[in-house]
Amino acid sequence: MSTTKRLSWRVAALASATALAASGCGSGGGSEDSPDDPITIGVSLPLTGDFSEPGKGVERGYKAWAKIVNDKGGLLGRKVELKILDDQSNADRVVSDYEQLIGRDQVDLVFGPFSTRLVVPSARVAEEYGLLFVEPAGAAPEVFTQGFKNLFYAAPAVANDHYNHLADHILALPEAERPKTVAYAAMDDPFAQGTAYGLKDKLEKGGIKTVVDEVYPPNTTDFGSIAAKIASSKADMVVGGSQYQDGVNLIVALQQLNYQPKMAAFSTAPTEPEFAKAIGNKTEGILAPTGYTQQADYPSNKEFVEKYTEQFGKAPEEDEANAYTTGQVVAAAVEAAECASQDEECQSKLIDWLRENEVETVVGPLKWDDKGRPQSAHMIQQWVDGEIQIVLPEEQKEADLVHPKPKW
Amino acid sequence: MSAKENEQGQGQEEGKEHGLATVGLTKAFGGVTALDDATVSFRHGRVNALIGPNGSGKTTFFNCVTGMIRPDAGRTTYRGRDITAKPPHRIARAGIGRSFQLCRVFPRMTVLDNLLVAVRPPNLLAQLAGARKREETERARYWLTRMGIEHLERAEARNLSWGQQKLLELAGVLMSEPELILLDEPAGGVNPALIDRICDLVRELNAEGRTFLIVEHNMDLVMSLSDHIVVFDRGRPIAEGPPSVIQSDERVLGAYLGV
Amino acid sequence: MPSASLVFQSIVLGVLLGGLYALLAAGLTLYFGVMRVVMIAHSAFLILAAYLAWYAHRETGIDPLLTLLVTVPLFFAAGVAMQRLLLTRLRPATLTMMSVLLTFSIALVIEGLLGYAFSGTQRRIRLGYSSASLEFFGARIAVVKLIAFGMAAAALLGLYLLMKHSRFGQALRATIQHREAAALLGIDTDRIAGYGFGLGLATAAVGGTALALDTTIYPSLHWHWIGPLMAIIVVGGLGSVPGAAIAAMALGMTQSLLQLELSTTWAQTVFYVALFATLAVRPQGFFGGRLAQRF
Amino acid sequence: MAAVVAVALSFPSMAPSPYELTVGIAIVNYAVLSTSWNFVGGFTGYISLGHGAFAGLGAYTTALLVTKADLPSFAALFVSAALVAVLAVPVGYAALRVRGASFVIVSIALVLIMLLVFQSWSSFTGGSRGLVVPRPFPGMLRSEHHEVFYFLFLALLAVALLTWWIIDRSRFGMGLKAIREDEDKAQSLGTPTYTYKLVVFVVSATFTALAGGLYGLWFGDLDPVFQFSILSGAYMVLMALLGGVRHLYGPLLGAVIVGYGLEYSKLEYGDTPLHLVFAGLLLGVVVMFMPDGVIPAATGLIARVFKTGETSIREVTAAELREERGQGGAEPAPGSPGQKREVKQ
Repeated sequence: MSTTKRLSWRVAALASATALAASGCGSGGGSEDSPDDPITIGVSLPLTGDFSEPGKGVERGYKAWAKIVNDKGGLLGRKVELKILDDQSNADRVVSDYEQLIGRDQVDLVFGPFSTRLVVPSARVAEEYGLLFVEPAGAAPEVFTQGFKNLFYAAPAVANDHYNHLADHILALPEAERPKTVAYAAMDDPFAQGTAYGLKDKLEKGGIKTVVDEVYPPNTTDFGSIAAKIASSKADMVVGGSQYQDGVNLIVALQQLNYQPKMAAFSTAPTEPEFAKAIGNKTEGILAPTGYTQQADYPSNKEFVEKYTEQFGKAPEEDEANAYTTGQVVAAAVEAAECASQDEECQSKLIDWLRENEVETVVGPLKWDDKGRPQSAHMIQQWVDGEIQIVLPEEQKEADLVHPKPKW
Repeated sequence: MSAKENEQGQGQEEGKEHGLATVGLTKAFGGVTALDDATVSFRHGRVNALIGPNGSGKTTFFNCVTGMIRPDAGRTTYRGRDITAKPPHRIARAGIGRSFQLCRVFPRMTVLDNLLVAVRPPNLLAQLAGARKREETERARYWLTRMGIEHLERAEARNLSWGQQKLLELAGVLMSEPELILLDEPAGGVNPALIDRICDLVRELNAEGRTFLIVEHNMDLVMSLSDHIVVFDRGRPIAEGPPSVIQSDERVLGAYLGV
Repeated sequence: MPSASLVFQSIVLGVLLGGLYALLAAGLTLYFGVMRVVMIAHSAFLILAAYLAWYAHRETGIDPLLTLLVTVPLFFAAGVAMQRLLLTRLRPATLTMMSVLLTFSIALVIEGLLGYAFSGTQRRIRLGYSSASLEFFGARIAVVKLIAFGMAAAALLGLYLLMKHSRFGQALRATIQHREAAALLGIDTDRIAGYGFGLGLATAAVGGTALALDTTIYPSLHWHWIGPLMAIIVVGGLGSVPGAAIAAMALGMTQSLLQLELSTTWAQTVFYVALFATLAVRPQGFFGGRLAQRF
Repeated sequence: MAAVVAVALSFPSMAPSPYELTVGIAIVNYAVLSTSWNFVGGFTGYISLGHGAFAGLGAYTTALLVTKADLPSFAALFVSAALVAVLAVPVGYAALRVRGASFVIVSIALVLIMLLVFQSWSSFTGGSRGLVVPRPFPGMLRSEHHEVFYFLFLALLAVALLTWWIIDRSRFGMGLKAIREDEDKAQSLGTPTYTYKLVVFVVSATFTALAGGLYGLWFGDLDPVFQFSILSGAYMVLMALLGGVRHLYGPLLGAVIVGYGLEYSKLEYGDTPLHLVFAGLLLGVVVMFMPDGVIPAATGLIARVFKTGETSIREVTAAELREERGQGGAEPAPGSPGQKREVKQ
C-alpha cells in the first residue's frame, strides 16, 4: 500500500470522527431548565418522500399549535419552540432523528411523526429514553400491541374503530334494506387496512357476507383489475380502506365499469378538499369516517379554526387537527405536572397524568386505555347534495344518511 | 512439467493419431450460417494452418472448438476425447490454449500477473493460497524471458506496446501449459521484425513438441511456417494438404478471388 | 371460480395494459440494441413525460394528447444528446456496467427534481371523460384506457413501419444486428445509435402521456415500472423489438388474469418469475437473436 | 493504520451523546455493506444494484428465526447468513450464466421481487405491519446497546476486510480479477469463471446478509419497504465506487464520505428531495470522471503534481484507444511497436 493511499484514508477517518464529535459538543448540554429558556419540542416528520403530503399537514398543525400557545404567553410561562427534522419518509431516518433530538439536541419534549410505519420505530426510541410520546398518526392496531407505556394516540379512535357508528347503523337496518354482500379493497398499509377490516369484522359478525377481499400495494396506480372483480361480484356495498389518491383511483375505476352499489364507504379520500373535483363531482352518497370536523363546537376548536385560517389562509383538515390535538394533549399534561424536561421524574409525571385524566381537545374530550388507545369514536360523513356532511352519530348529524345511495 | 509434455508430444506417432478433429460442426447466427457441417482434422505435433477469405468461418471455428460458443450440431474431439460444448476452461485444461484475433491481455494487471492467472491450483485449498508463489513466478519469468519482455514484468499490461502485448498474450497461453496452441492472426498488426520473431518462436516451440493451429491472412507466413493447411470457404473446408499442394489448388484460388 | 364475463374483462384489461408495456419495452430494447445499454432511467423519463402532460393540462387546460407535440421531439433530442454527450464518453470495455450506473443516476436526478418541483403528492389528470366507458361484448372499457392503448398501438405501428420500410430503419436494424458489420457497409453507426436512443426516449414520451391519462403519478413511481419492463426485455430476448412486444403482451395478459385468483401484489411477481425462469432455462430469451447470447 | 483503528475503537467514548454513536453505527454498517458488495463488484466488475435484497433477507431471516423458531439472537444471525448463502446459489445461477446486462437486471429484479413477497406474505413476514425483532440484550440501556452494536459492526467490518484481503492476494482472487479484465480470455486460460463468479457472489451475499441481520438485531423494527429498497443497494455501489473498487479500503472510505455527507446534507438542506439529486449527481460524476474512485484519482493527482508517477496520462489514452478497437471488433489498425513508442513519448 502506498503512503499516499494510507494517508488519505487516515485523514478522512480522523476528520469525520472529530467533526462528528465536535458538532455534537457544540450544541449539546442545554438541558437545564430555566424560566427564560424556551421549551424545545422535537419532531421528525416526513417532509419529503412518499408521506410528504400528510407530513406537511401535520407540520402545519404543529406550527399552528406553537403559535397559538406562544401568542398566549407560552407553557408554564416559557415560550415553546419546535425543532422539526425531515425523516424523508424513511424508518432509519426517523429513528436517527429522534436519537438526534433527544441525545444531541436535548429537547425537552417530543411529538410523534406521521404514518404508522414510522410511529412504531420512533416510539421505541422515546420509550427507551423514557420520554412521553404523544402521536397524531399511528392509528393501526399494531401500534398499541408493542407494550409501549409512554404512547398516546391523539385522535378520537384507532383505525379499526373508525367505522363503528356505520357498522351499528347497518346492523340496525331492517332486514330488507341491509346490504347482504360487501366487497372490500384495502391498501396494504396498517392504517388503511385497519379501517376496512374493523368494519369487515363487525359486519361479518352480523352475518353480512364478504364477497371480495382485495389488498393492493401502496404503489398501485391501475385499479382496473380490482374494480373488475368488485363490479363482477355485484356486491351491495363497497368498502375502500384507502388513503387519498388510491381511493380516488378506485372510485374512478369502479365508475368506469358502471358499478352501482347501494352503499359505498371509503376512508380518508372523500374527506379531502380536492376529492369532488378529482372524481369529476360524481360523489353522491359516498360515506367516510372522520375524526375531525371544522364545525365542531368544542371551545378550543373555534379558536383553532379561526387562528389556523388566519395563519395559513385555509381551514384545517384532519391531519392538521390531529397534530394540533397532540399539542393540546402534551400541553395539558405539562401544565398539570408543572414541568417540561427530559428528566425521568418529569416525564413519568406527564405519562401518569395522561393515564388518569381526560383532555379537552379540538376533536372532543379524549382519554386513553392502558395501551394508549383513545376511547372515543369517529363520526361518519356522507356526500349529500354536493357537500360532505356528518350523518352519524345521531346527536352530531348535519344531514340524514341517504340509503340506498344515488347512482354515481 | 513442460519437458515431460515434450516427451509425450514426441512420443505420439505423427499422423496416426489426429490431434484436433471435428465432425459436422455447424453454427448459424440468425440467418447466417457461419459453420456449415465442417468436418476437419489437424495433425498432432505439427504446425497446422487454417486459411480462407473473410467471413469463411475461421474465427467461429476457433470459438466453437474452444467452447466460447456452443455449436448447433456436430462434434469436436481432441486426441480421441470428446470436448464438444465443454466449458472453455475445461478445454483449456485438456491442453488447448488460444490467442485472440485482436490480441487480448488483462489490461490493468501487471505483466507478471497476466501470466500467473494461467496457473491452476492443484486443489480447493490452494485456491486461497497466495497467488505469487516462488516456483510459479520463476516459471512465468522463464516465459517472459523467452519472449524478451522480462524487463516489463511490473508494468501494467495496458501500458505495453501492441507488439509487446502480442508477445505477452503468447506467454500467457504458454503459461497454461497447452499441448495445442490456437493462434488467431498472430501477425495481425505487427511489424515485419516482430513477425520474424513470432515465426521463430513458433518453430522453436513446435520443435519442443507443441502443436499449432494458426489462422492467418499473411500467406508468406502461412506457407513458410506450416506443415499442413486447411482452407475454409463458407463455413466448411474445401481443400487441405501441405503448402505446395494448396498453393496450386484451383478451388482455393476460386474461393479467394470469389470466382 | 371467476365468471366468464370477468375473465373476458380481464383479458381486455390485459391487452390494454400489454399494449403500453409493449411500447415501453420496445424503447428499452432500442437502447440495448444500439448501445448495449440497460437504460434504467427509461421509466423515470416516462414519469417525467407524464408530469409534463399533467402540468400542461393543469396550467393551461389543454388536452394531454397535445403535449405530445412538444414532448416527443423534446425527448428525441434529449435521447440523442444523452447518447452523444454522456454514453459515448464511457469506456467501451465497461460500457454495459457503467451505463447502468449512469442511467441510474439520471433516474435519481429526475426523481429528485420532480419531487422538488411538484412535491411527493400523487397527481392525476382530471379529464371530463375520466370515468366514461364503452361496452364491448359485455366487457366495459374505459375510454381513457382505450385512448392510451390507441396511442401505444399507433406509436408501435409507426416504429414498426419506420424500422421495416425506411432507409433509416434499415440502418438502425443493421446497427442493432451487427454494429461492426454495419459500419463496414458505410453506415454511420454512431449517428444511428444516437437516433436509436432518441427514438427510445420518444417512446417514453408517448408512454408517459398515455400513462398520465388513466393513472396517478408521483415521483418515485418509476421504480414500479422499471422492474416489469426489464423482465419483459429479458424474456423477449435482449435486443429483439418484436420479442419484447410479444413478451409484453403475454406477461401483461398473464398479470391481468392472475389477479383474478391472486392478490394484486402476488400477480406482479409474474414478471420476475418469468425473468428467472427465462434466465435459468433459456438465457438468450425466447425471441432473441445472436445478440442476446453474450449478454 | 494503527491511528485509524485507535480512532475507531475509541469513538464510543468520545461520542458526546448516543446520537453520534448511532451515526457511527450507520457509517460502519455502510462500510460493511459496501465492502461486502465489493466482493462481487470489485473483483469481478459485475455491478449489482440489488444487494439491498440480501441485507433485507439477512435482517428478516434473523428476525423470523428469533421470533418463530426461538433461536438465540446470534445463532439466528449465523443461521440466517447460511440460509441466504444457500439462496444466493440459484440466484447467482440465473444471474451469472449470461454476462453483464442480465446480471444487473436480475439484481434489480431480486430487490423488487423480495419486496413483493415480503409484503404479500404477511401472515409469515408481518407484511406492511412490520416485524419486531426482540432485543438480544434485554434490559440493557439504549446507549449501552448502541455501544455494544458499534463494536459488533466494527468486528464484522474487520472480518469482511480480512476476507477481502485474503482473496485479493490469492489465486482465487487473481482469477476473479482476470474475469473483471477479460472474461473470455480468463476462460481460455483455464479459469473456471462461472464457478469463480458464483462462489464470490455467495460470499458477498453472505457478508451482506450478516450486516443486514446485525442491523435488524440492532434496529429492532423491520418493514419491507425500507428493507428491500433499491436505493440502499445503489448507495452500496456509490460508496464502493467512490472510494475505489480495486482497493481494500475503498468501500470503507466511500462509506465514510457518503455516510457523513448524507448526515451533513440532511442537517443543511433537510426538507427537500434534493438529496436524491445530490446522490444522483455524485454517482454520475464518479461514473463519468473517476470510475476508479477517489483513491486512484487522488494518488494520480499527487503523482502528477510531483511528477513521480509511473503512468503518464497519454499512455492511458493510447491503451484505451486500443481497447476501443478491441471492443469495436473492427480490423486492427496496424500499430507497430515503433508507432506506439511515439505516443508513449
